[in-house]
Amino acid sequence: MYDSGKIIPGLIIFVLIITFPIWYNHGDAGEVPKLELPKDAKQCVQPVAEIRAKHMQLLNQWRDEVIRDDERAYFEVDGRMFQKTLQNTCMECHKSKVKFCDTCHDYTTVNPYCWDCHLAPVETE
Amino acid sequence: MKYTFPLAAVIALVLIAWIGSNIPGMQYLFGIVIPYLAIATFIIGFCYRVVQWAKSPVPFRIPTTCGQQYSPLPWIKQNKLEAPANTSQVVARMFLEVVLFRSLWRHTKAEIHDGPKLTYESSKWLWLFGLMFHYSFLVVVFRHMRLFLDPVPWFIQVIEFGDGILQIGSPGMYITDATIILGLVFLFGRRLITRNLRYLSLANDYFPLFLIFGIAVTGIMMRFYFRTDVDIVAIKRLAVGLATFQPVIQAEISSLFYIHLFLVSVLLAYFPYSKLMHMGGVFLSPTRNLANDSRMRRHINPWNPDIKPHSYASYEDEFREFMVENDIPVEKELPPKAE
Amino acid sequence: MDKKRREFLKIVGISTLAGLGAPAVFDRLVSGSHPVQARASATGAQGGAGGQQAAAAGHSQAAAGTGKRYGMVIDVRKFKQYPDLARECVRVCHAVHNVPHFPDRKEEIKWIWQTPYTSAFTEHSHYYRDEDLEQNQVLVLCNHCDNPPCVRVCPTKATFRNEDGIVEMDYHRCIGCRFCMAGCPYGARSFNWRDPRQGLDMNNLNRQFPTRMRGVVEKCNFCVERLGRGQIPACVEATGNTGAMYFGDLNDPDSEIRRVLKENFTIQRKPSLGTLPSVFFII
Amino acid sequence: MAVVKVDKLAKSVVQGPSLMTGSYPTRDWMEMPVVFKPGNFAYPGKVDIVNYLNKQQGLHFPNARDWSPLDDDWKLPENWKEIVMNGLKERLDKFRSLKIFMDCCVRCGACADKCHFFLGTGDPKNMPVMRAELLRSIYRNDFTMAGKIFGKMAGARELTIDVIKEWFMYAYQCTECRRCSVFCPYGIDTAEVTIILRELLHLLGIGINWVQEPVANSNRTGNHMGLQPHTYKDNVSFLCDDIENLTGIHIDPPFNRKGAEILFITPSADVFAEPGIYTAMGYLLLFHHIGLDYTWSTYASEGGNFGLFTNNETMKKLNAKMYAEAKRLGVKYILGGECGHMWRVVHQYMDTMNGPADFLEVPKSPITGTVFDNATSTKMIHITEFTADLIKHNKLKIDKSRNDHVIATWHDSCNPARAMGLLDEPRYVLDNVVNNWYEMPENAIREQTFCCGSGTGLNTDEIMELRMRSGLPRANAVRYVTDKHGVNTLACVCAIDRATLTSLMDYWVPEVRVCGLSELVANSLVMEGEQRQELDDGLRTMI
Repeated sequence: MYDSGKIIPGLIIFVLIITFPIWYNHGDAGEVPKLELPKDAKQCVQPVAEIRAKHMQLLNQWRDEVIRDDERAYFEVDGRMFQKTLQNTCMECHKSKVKFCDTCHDYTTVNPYCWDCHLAPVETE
Repeated sequence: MKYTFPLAAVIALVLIAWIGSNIPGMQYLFGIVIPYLAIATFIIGFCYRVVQWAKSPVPFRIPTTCGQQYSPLPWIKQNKLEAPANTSQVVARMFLEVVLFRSLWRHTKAEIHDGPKLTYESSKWLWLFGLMFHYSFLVVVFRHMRLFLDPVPWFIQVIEFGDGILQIGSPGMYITDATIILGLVFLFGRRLITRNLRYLSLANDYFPLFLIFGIAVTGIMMRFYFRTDVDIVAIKRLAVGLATFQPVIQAEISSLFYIHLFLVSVLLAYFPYSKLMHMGGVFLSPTRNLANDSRMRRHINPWNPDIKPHSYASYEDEFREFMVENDIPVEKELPPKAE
Repeated sequence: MDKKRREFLKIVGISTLAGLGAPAVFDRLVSGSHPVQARASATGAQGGAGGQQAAAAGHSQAAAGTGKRYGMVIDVRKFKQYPDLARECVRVCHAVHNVPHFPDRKEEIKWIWQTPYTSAFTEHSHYYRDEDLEQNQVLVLCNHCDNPPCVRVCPTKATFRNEDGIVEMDYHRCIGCRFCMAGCPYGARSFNWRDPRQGLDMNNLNRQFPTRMRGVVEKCNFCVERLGRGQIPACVEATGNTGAMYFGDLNDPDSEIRRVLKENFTIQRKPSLGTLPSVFFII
Repeated sequence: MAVVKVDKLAKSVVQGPSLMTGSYPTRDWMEMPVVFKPGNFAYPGKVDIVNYLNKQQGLHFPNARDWSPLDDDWKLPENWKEIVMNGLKERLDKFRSLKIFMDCCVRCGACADKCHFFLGTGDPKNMPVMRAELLRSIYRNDFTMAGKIFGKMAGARELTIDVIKEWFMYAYQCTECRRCSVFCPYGIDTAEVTIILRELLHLLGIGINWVQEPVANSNRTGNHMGLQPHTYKDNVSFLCDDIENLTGIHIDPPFNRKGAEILFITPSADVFAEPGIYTAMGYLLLFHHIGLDYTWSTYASEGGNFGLFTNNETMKKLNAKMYAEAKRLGVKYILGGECGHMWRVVHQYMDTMNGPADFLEVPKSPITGTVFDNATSTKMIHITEFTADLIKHNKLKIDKSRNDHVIATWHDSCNPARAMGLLDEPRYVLDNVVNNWYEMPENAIREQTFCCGSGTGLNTDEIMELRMRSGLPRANAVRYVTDKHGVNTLACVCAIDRATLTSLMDYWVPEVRVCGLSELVANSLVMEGEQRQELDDGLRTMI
């Protein structure tokens, strides 16, 4: 092998970069976050699977309806009336952003800009 | 056409992953076994290939000089990037080549007109879209590290934030999602439209394009359109698990994810056996990574054969008579003429 | 508007690089859902020269959709009568909408504020003004113009005119270019140079309403969120039954605001610009 | 054979069916056989010459035979496949460049329309990427896993006789000018591929006479022309006579003189054929003007090295004479004349192949004292570097107006430009000896310069139409400056250029003639004791 003085270090750097996740994680797969569900509310505005997969799209849709289309009407789910708002509807039940939103969002580094403007509930603990 | 087979191949790969991942238990094959095999093939194959290259020497110093050489005449200004005379200048040249695709920047398009008259016009599209594609791909790879790393390091978050800075839609659109598709469409389109390129393209030029296109499209579909069962927490757990050798599939994950992952695995495994090795090769090209200093420093050829010139002695032996007659100095005088 | 189409347009919008194709798509999206808007910009196309005629020709009649056009009458005389009222209006508005307070005037954020008569009504003669006008200030706010220049210049359609004639902001879409501030002849818009939460008492917010973020422009929204709940604007509510402010549908001939307009001589700010304000003043 | 008329070729280049003109081949290139017909190939090497070469120490030219490209049967040795495969394997192990260039091409097509052969012929296989693909497809088939598994799908193909024929066709439609390498994002150099192709073909006894005969001559007599020592000396003497007639200056140049300070080596064409002889007269006058202590050599009487166009071993063998002669004569260093591929060999190969030249000294101009530290190891400098330095130090008495009959343009010869970086030295010289000269357009000069179209041993008359086509890009750029500035002289620093560009200009731009830089230098020199006649055509004035 020729030029091994340059090529081998080059390859080592390459492999180290490629395997970065292996040595960065120290072989620790970590805990999957457990989110805290509201104690007093049993039902969400949509089935759990739906809301879990598409809550951001629902919020986006609400936003468009409320702001752009002026469709602010309440909607009813199982006899309860809801307003289309993150701040006043979602967070009404999910009283803790930290224990609900942030658990998954932090784990997967999803950083939506909701809270730049919208007010999160005051954390009680 | 040369793109039909690669297209069919990619479609077949999609179907394999789609149908396969729906068979109970096969999720472990597509989610764990194949990715491990693929990354191992990639790393070992890549290194093997580079080592194979390195086993051959660079017998001669053959940089392509694209500018003025170093000259001892002080008013002749050396082009340090295009005719590097030492290692640091070579490093600068290589850096610009690898990072900015400098040679492609020179690209021109030639046309022939009546006369005959040849014209050359600067054509930067290949440079632009090539750069766009490669950098998009790089950013996309970096972005995905958020799924493999726990906690996610700051620089990955910075890249992700930058990529999503337009804050369009929810989930937020990434700039690179658009640019990688744009780049791929251009790179594919020019192979179809440009005559020269259509003729010289091979099936193995189309295959990686389709494959990467498939990867990008399944990724975009998962993020924006078919979110059901694409539970990012479960996916991250699997990804981190893969990186820590404790893989777990803790929820039912959409086939779309397995298709995406399978195509990525195929790309990784295909990489070392294909032209994609240009990623490593670009660093080793002797016309770019050598200094134009072959008159200043002796370059050694390890297999330099032992070849002697036709010797002066035998030359003089053959022509001595004529040389003497014509007053050309000789080493050995003519033998006295035998009377 | 058809949900499917909206979804489709959104897909197109997302897939298109923002800043390049996006405005065009949004244009279609917005004009498709707001015929008023389309008409308004058509009027606007006549430009400043035709503005006077446009003003003379009167305001738009029935808008499509709800057919509403919200407007406001401010009786300057009543504010003279109740000297603290204007300040109370501002306080209430800013509290309800979490409008930050920054002492430095350059960073000031205002939805509703007081300004000298001469600044409010620049087109009127200011010779030999009466004492009241000299001393008192006029309460002003966004005019929610029928022909809003701010809407026309917004590159992302972050600001738009809704079906009720309210000129609204969609802060999610604002990119902070401040074209609208340049476009608004009334200075009704403020730019958040700083994080607005630095100018708010975080323990004393209206938790029903969001704040804004650094880098967006904000302004009065005619309490569109309150109207949605069947309430009247906070400032109008604050004036109680003093008769200092009236709010209502300008397109409804039987409304109180129409009655007030019929019974009083009113003026508007900078009418020659042809922006057709929806806020009227009784001097 | 007679060359096609210029207007007919002009029409054919623009309208004939080709990839350049817009038509698209109906068949895939792998299914497109090559068709040899008189005029599209150079004549094969002669049996006795190939046999002579094969007998030389260190050289390997097997399978000499009578054959013609026109025959169906090329009379290849029985085990020809094995020979090629072993040859390829050996070369893969010897040249990393070959491996990289085989593996890394992404077929982006950046090189496609950069090749003068493609521009002039529109033949798809003349796109550099395709030329390399001719070899790459074979390489894939037998040396890569993907090729072995996927075969044609991976761009691989079987080695057949037709492939060999194709190689012969296209390895000799490449002048190794390296223009494609400038544009390639990986610097893939088709010259390297062509060199390998030619080496492999030589293993099968396939080569062309126009290359092999000069090689044999050079080996035996010291120069391509086969000039024996006395003839060589006579030729130089004739030039001295001409000089005396023109200027009244008597020059008596030394040959094979031991103890001279400098050994001067230039292509033998310069002492033998027009217009090179004027360049040689230029050297003679220049050296006389400054009183240089130098010598010519009849043994190392060739700067050019056609070995480069056959294989590495031959290149080394021919080149070795330079150092051997320098050592024998005890000179301090070597001064090289104007030649293109000679300088490729000297600059990039000589020291590696035949060094170290520790018996020589670092070149130092005896006139100005300038030390040429860019040649500290090789100890050989270019005449243009040497002359530029003289001019800068005012060591030459120059009357620029003596070149006023010349409106020049500058042709960067491929090898000095792209394998050395000699770009500004000749321009500096030109600035100082000629009043009127103009650059050709930027896509045709410096590192983007176009080849004369007949380098690497293709300057043979039987392929004249091909040469006129491949030279078209160069001629076209000259045509541009001729129309715009009235250029009448194309100056260069390459012996092959001087020969081939003359034909090319006669064909496409007849009002332009070709000269070496040193000719222009000598035209302008005011010699001490000269009894000059009215030389209204410089050294070319007919007396």
